[in-house]
Amino acid sequence: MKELSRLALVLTVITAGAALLLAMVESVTRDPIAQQRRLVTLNALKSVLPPADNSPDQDTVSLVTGKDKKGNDAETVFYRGRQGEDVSGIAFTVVAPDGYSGNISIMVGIDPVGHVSGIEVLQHAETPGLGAKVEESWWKEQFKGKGLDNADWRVKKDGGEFDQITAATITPRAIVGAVRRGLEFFKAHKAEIIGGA
Amino acid sequence: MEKTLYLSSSPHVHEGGTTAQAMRAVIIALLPCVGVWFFSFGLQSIIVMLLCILGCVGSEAVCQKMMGKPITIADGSAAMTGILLAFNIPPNSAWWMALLGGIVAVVLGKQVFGGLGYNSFNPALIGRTVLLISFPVQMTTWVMPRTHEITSATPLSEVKMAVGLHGAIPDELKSQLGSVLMGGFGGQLGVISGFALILGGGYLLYRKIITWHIPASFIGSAFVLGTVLWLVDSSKYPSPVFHLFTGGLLLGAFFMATDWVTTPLTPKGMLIFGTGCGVLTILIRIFGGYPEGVAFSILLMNAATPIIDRFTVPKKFGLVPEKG
Amino acid sequence: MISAVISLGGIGLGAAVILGLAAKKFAVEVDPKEEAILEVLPGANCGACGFPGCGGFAKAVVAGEADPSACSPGGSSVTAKIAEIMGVEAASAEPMVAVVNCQGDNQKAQNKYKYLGIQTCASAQMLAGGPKACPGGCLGLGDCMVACPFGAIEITAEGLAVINREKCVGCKKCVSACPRNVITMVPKSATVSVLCNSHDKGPAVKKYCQVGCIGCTLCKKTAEEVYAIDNFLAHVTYDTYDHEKAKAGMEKCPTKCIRDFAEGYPEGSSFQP
Amino acid sequence: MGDFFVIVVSAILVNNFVLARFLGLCPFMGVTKKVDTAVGMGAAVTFVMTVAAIVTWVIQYFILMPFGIEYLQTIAFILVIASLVQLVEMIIQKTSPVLYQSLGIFLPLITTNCAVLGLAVLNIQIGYSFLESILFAIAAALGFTLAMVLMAGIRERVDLAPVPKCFKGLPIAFLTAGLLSLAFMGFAGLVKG
Amino acid sequence: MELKTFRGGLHPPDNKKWSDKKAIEVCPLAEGDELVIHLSQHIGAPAEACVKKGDLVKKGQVIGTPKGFVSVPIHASTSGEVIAVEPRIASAGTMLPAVVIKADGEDAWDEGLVGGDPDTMTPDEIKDKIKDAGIVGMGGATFPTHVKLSPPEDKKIEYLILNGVECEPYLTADDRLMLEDPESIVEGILILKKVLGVDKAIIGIEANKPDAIETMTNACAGKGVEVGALKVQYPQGAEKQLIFALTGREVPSGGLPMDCGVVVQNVGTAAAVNDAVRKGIPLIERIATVSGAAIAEPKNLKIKIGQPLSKLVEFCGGIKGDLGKVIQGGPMMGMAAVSLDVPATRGTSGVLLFAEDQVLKEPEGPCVRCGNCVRACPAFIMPTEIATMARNSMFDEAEKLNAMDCIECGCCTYICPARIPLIQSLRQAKGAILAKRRKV
Amino acid sequence: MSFVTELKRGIWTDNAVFKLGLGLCPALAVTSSALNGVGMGLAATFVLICSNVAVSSMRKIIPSKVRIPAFIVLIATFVTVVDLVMAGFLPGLHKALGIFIPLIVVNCVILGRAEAFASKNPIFHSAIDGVVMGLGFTVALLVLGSVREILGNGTIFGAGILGSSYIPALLLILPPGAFLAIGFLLGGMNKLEASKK
Ligand SMILES: Cc1cc2nc3c(=O)[nH]c(=O)nc-3n(C[C@H](O)[C@H](O)[C@H](O)COP(=O)(O)O)c2cc1C
Ligand SMILES: Cc1cc2nc3c(=O)[nH]c(=O)nc-3n(C[C@H](O)[C@H](O)[C@H](O)COP(=O)(O)O)c2cc1C
Ligand SMILES: Cc1cc2nc3c(=O)[nH]c(=O)nc-3n(C[C@H](O)[C@H](O)[C@H](O)COP(=O)(O)O)c2cc1C
Ligand SMILES: Cc1cc2nc3c(=O)[nH]c(=O)nc-3n(C[C@H](O)[C@H](O)[C@H](O)CO)c2cc1C
Ligand code: SF4
Ligand code: SF4
Ligand code: SF4
Ligand code: SF4
Ligand code: FES
Repeated sequence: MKELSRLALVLTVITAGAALLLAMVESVTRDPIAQQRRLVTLNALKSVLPPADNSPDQDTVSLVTGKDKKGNDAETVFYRGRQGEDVSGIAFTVVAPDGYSGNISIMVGIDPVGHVSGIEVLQHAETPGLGAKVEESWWKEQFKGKGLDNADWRVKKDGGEFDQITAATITPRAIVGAVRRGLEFFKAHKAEIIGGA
Repeated sequence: MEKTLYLSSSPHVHEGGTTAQAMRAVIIALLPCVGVWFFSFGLQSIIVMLLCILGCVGSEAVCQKMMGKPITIADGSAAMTGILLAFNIPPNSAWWMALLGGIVAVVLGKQVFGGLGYNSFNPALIGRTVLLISFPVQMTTWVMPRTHEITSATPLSEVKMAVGLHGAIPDELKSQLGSVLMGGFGGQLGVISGFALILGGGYLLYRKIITWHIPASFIGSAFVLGTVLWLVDSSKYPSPVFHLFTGGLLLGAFFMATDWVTTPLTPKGMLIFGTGCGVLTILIRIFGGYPEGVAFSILLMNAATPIIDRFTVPKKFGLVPEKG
Repeated sequence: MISAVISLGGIGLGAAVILGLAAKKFAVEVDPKEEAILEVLPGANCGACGFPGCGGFAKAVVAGEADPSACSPGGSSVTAKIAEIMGVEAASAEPMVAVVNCQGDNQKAQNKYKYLGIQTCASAQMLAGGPKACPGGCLGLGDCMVACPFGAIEITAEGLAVINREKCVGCKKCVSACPRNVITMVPKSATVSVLCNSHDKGPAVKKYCQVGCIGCTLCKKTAEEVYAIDNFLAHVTYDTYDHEKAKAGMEKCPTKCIRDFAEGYPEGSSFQP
Repeated sequence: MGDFFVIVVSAILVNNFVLARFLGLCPFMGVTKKVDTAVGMGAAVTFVMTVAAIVTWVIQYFILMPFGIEYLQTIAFILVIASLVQLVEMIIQKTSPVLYQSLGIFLPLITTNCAVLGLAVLNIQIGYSFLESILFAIAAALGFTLAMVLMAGIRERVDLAPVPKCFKGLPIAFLTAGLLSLAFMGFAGLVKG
Repeated sequence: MELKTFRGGLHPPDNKKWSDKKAIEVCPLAEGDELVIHLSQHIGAPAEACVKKGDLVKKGQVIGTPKGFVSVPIHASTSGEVIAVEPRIASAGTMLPAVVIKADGEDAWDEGLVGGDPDTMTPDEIKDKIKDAGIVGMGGATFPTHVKLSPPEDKKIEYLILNGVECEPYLTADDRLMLEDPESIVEGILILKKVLGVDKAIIGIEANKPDAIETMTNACAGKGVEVGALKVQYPQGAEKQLIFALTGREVPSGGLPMDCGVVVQNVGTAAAVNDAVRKGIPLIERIATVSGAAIAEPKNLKIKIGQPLSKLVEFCGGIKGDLGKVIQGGPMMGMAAVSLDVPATRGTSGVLLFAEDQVLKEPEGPCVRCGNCVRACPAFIMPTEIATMARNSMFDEAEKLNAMDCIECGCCTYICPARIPLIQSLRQAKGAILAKRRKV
Repeated sequence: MSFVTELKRGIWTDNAVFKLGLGLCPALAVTSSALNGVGMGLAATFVLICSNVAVSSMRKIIPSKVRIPAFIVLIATFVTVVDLVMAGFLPGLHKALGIFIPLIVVNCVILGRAEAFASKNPIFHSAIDGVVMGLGFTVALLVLGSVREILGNGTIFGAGILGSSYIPALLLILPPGAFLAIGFLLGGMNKLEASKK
């Protein structure tokens, strides 16, 4: 019995000590991490939105945009950039489910007219050197200024006007499609997105 | 004094064949295909083929020299790897790709494992696959037969793309697919090459260098699975005949899935092997990321070969079931 | 912070109690040697040794199935400790080396037939007792060379096995590998040996070998303490070895089948004394 | 149903733990010298992975999340897995020597196998439900076993081949694994997962 | 008609045309010729010499007495003087105990040899006669026949199969015997049937010997003995394969023919049994084919046990061209001899002289896993895998792969394009496994 | 025990990855670029040093029955520290190394050294051992990462060096390439060593 209690004591002390230490470290890093997380979003927002003088991540509205796989409503957060009181741009995340390997999530920025002001690829598992080239800026640039009214939302190979990436057409095709669906949703719910508080 | 005699273990007679003879016979069987290849893609394709052979034979000689083993390039197995590799890469490949492919095939595919007879994977297909994955752009850019126009639209990729885009094979493509048999697509020779391959395969069967088990089960299972899918939804899945005459299926079935070294020993094992190849080929072609699945399916079954051999050890003679 | 400490501490406590109790309840008898080896092993359970975990390796070592140096994370220090536990070979007083008792290479000895087949001594031996006309001579196909874990054996260009006395550690692997029993173990310091393994009578030996022992007994007559003749074959009696006397006997040998390795290895060998 | 199918095919073939995700390489290299050992190891891994998936899922959602101490995930998981494995080993050793011979002896190897911890972490990261987690665990373990068995089959042959001296041992094992992984690339894109 | 056969095997060119039309001739023996008669010419314990140097012996006199049940006596093949009892070179190339007789040229029979009437003898009396005459299997294995004829009580024998297949290329000794002396064979069969108490007897003959099939069919008419024609396929004459082809029965792995109710005897054995029982003649002569590209005139000979091969060769016109190899037995299973000085034994069914250019010198290459050997193996084992294991001294694995079931027919080696001497490895494996089993 | 000979041992003679074949998962998984390799190497080195010191200082009080759980807890603690700190201050690297940071816990190198060395040696020696073994691990990852990045992407630490005419062999940065690269590296090293002798 004595041995057992020694075991228990040692292990408990070690784990508790570890927990204590970690709790302390965590408390130190908690803010920087949150900061970093926010920074990621902020940076993405900044690069896709037209200039704004507010903090778009604090001016949001959430709408139901679809269903998740269990059939519950899935919400999307819409970030609003403002210049003064006016909404200068809207940013939100769209997910392309048909990438080469897995979902691709893209932050799309739209000006109030419905033209893209920029996109940012947030997360993907595409092949480095192939599909992953969509992260390159020349590719993302081509979305700027395009809207449902002034562009053919297909890759060139399929007859549209977006450059594909040689030998990796699937990825661009998926992204172009996802952005287009985002634009369509925006068009249909523009009032709620811009107006809602 | 009386002459010293030779002594060896029985038997004292031999059927007469050698490994090198068999390799030469396979090369002969490939000649009709080489002819079709030259006729369709011109001199360039033959230069690419020679570069592949150079890469293979040269690196075999260098490796053997480095390891201090006897140089056995005369047995023709490296040359054959080169020829088969050439059929597996675009006929307009850059010189360095052909050469590199040959080197990879023989060094990585064969010599590091100890040379002829010890590799587990088909060397030519290792060469092809390494190139395909390394240089997907170049490896999927083919030329049209005879016109030598550059295209990336091989029939298989065309179908795959169309299905990806529209969820079905569009009608206009479907009608074009008829011309597949005539070789109307990029990188694709249609029935002429099919005929040449069957001729070569027939010769190998006749010479008893290969047995029917692998080609038959490979082609048969691909055909059956292709038919089933086609019957389920012919708008999405191409016809089984299309499957047989496109890509490398016949080449694979007769010449690559039958490579002695990398396939099972027993007839039963060969049937399993061939069936696995056929099924995987169709699955990869239809559901996978690559338009063509022959190479991968053969490599995957190569990987399974030791296990297949293990579970298809023949039942020894005289294992009568105990009565009662 | 409190919750962190309590939860994790709780998990730790639980783990310790359960393990402690289980260890008692499910205690199993283990070989103390195994336990001791387990104690010195790194315990990384990485599988690098090819056994399922350190426990598996320890068991295999005790059972003699594993090479004690197979644990790569442990390195040489662990190997040494294992050897200690296993009590491997308390270094013998006199180091032994292996000697091939034959000098009859393809030049000097006759073959009774030309051998075709698997190029190993064991295989050749199966066919009419091997191609060498001499029933005891080295076949030179190198089974011993393959068996020697220390690379101490070479086969000369004329097909004779020669053992390097510096590299040989006396493990006897070659002795059991040789199908002709032509390799024997001798004290390393005794450098003179009779390099013949034929018990045939003189005239017979002469017919098939230029350097065979013909059983003439001259060596024995010269140095009785060091040489003995057994069935027409001389050999050195190592328990009474005396270098000078051995050399004297060696000088007398008419066929030069006695050799002093301190002076040189058999002809054709690349080894230097 | 469709989702389950995707999880299974993905974990076994497309994103094979060893060949595509690089998890569990140490035992993959160490215990694939014989097919029989590989099978035993595979069975043991399957068992442990399943149990570990269950336990860690519970810990994550019933202890770590409620208290907001997700940052202790690593330490909590590994502690639980290590103790669990040790416990199971002791029980099997005592109760069923036969099972221990065929399975138990592999257990210690599994503690320090990153496949198990990786699985637990992935389960949480991907956000699988309880059932999905279990399925994923089983499928991933089967994929692991498949890779091990194929590898062992090839290695039994390679061990007897005249491999160039400098490639003997670990190097040729890596090259074999590379070619196996190359062949598995054929499954790429089979399902998105 | 579909000819009966077994699964596996192959069909090497039979090369029988050199000698199959040659009637059997007696190989002469002159005064002063030395006969070296080995004391171990059969499977089982060697006999013990019962004569000594200087003794005078008569033809047919016992010179070696059997030791144990699985052993047979050895007889003098001619009359003359015993000039040595010492180890002499045997066909295996090693020195074995032998009795050396210098022929007196009279070839006088030992008077004491008497025959009997099998119809009035009991089976046990017949068996004693067979044993006393030193009858062993003439098909190559030289297993004592009286042992085969004494199955344990619980084994019911239903078939007697006569092996007239002679599937080895070149050899025509059994063929000639069936053509020239069918009566002795049939009489011998009837004696064997009586001893075994069976009523079914079949003679198996390959279809490439139509004359023999016809002759035997005529000779057997009305005697309750059938003749079964068999496909030309090597090794049709291997007893397990023969039993399968003729009866559809499989001898259990590791078992004996009697385990499935069959006894197999060579046709020559049957003839020898007839001579032994009816006339009391011991096994001192046999029929052997001398053939091959390096012999001047191929022949079928009646030889005396103990005659050196060189005598046979001399009688066949001597060596022609460049001699490379001498084989005792057929080219598939026979043993290469170290020289022509070795004596003929009870197992010498043929002597083949191969020219230098017939010797297989192609070096072996690595196995290319073509599977030919696996498909050809009539025992349904995997020769290449077992050989690989054997070469790496993994004999336990070889045993698991059924190495012990190899009948050493040589098909695998005959067909291997890489020229690997598989059978050598298989023998090594079998040897090692047996040694291990004996130890346990 | 001179530091230089120790260093040589860690980097060459007893290199964890190349010679001992340990810690393979991270070594192969994260070395698609040189930078990731170094990052992982340093992270592991940090953990290795800390855990060696901690284990060494507690070696007398930990009962053998809970030896492994206790060591693992110690290691996990430092791993979590690294994880948190990296997330807070090096978000890019944190993202690239992904799941392999928590997996440092089960890196056989670390546990192996803890068991084989630190649990039997005084603190200072253990610390040195941690440094050299960690550096060896880092060097291995750097080499592997560089080879793969140069050949597979035409760059080193992100900077293009092979010129634009070089067509990178994608295979090298994909999973099979990792196995093949280390296989050939090991073969080459063996050859080098053999020829030196
Ligand atoms: C290893 C590998 C990874 C791939 N990754 C991607 C990818 O990330 N994105 C993509 O769109 N296609 C990827 N592909 C798919 C092929 O390149 C495919 O041929 C292509 O998507 C369609 O061809 P295309 O772009 O020429 O029309 C990958 C292929 C390989 C060989
Ligand atoms: C050790 C041994 C024991 C045998 N015992 C018997 C036996 O009891 N009864 C029998 O009919 N044959 C027996 N045989 C003979 C075999 O059935 C067979 O005829 C003999 O081995 C020759 O066959 P082969 O030429 O096909 O190799 C025995 C053979 C051996 C080697
Ligand atoms: C491969 C092989 C081929 C054989 N071929 C013959 C043959 O052609 N004729 C024959 O009489 N025995 C042949 N035998 C021997 C038989 O198996 C068997 O031993 C013999 O027929 C038994 O009769 P015996 O004891 O009278 O010799 C062969 C054996 C083997 C293993
Ligand atoms: C029927 C047959 C098919 C062959 N197929 C191939 C092949 O597909 N690829 C290849 O590299 N070598 C092939 N070879 C050649 C040779 O067997 C191959 O290079 C070995 O794998 C090398 O060990 C073939 C040989 C034969 C006899
Ligand atoms: S095998 Fe052993 S005894 Fe023989 S030479 Fe080598 S080290 Fe010496
Ligand atoms: S000493 Fe023995 S094993 Fe070595 S080569 Fe000579 S015969 Fe062969
Ligand atoms: S026949 Fe020869 S080459 Fe073919 S599998 Fe058998 S051993 Fe190998
Ligand atoms: S393994 Fe034996 S039985 Fe089979 S073919 Fe070869 S020699 Fe004949
Ligand atoms: S690092 Fe060893 S199993 Fe992953």
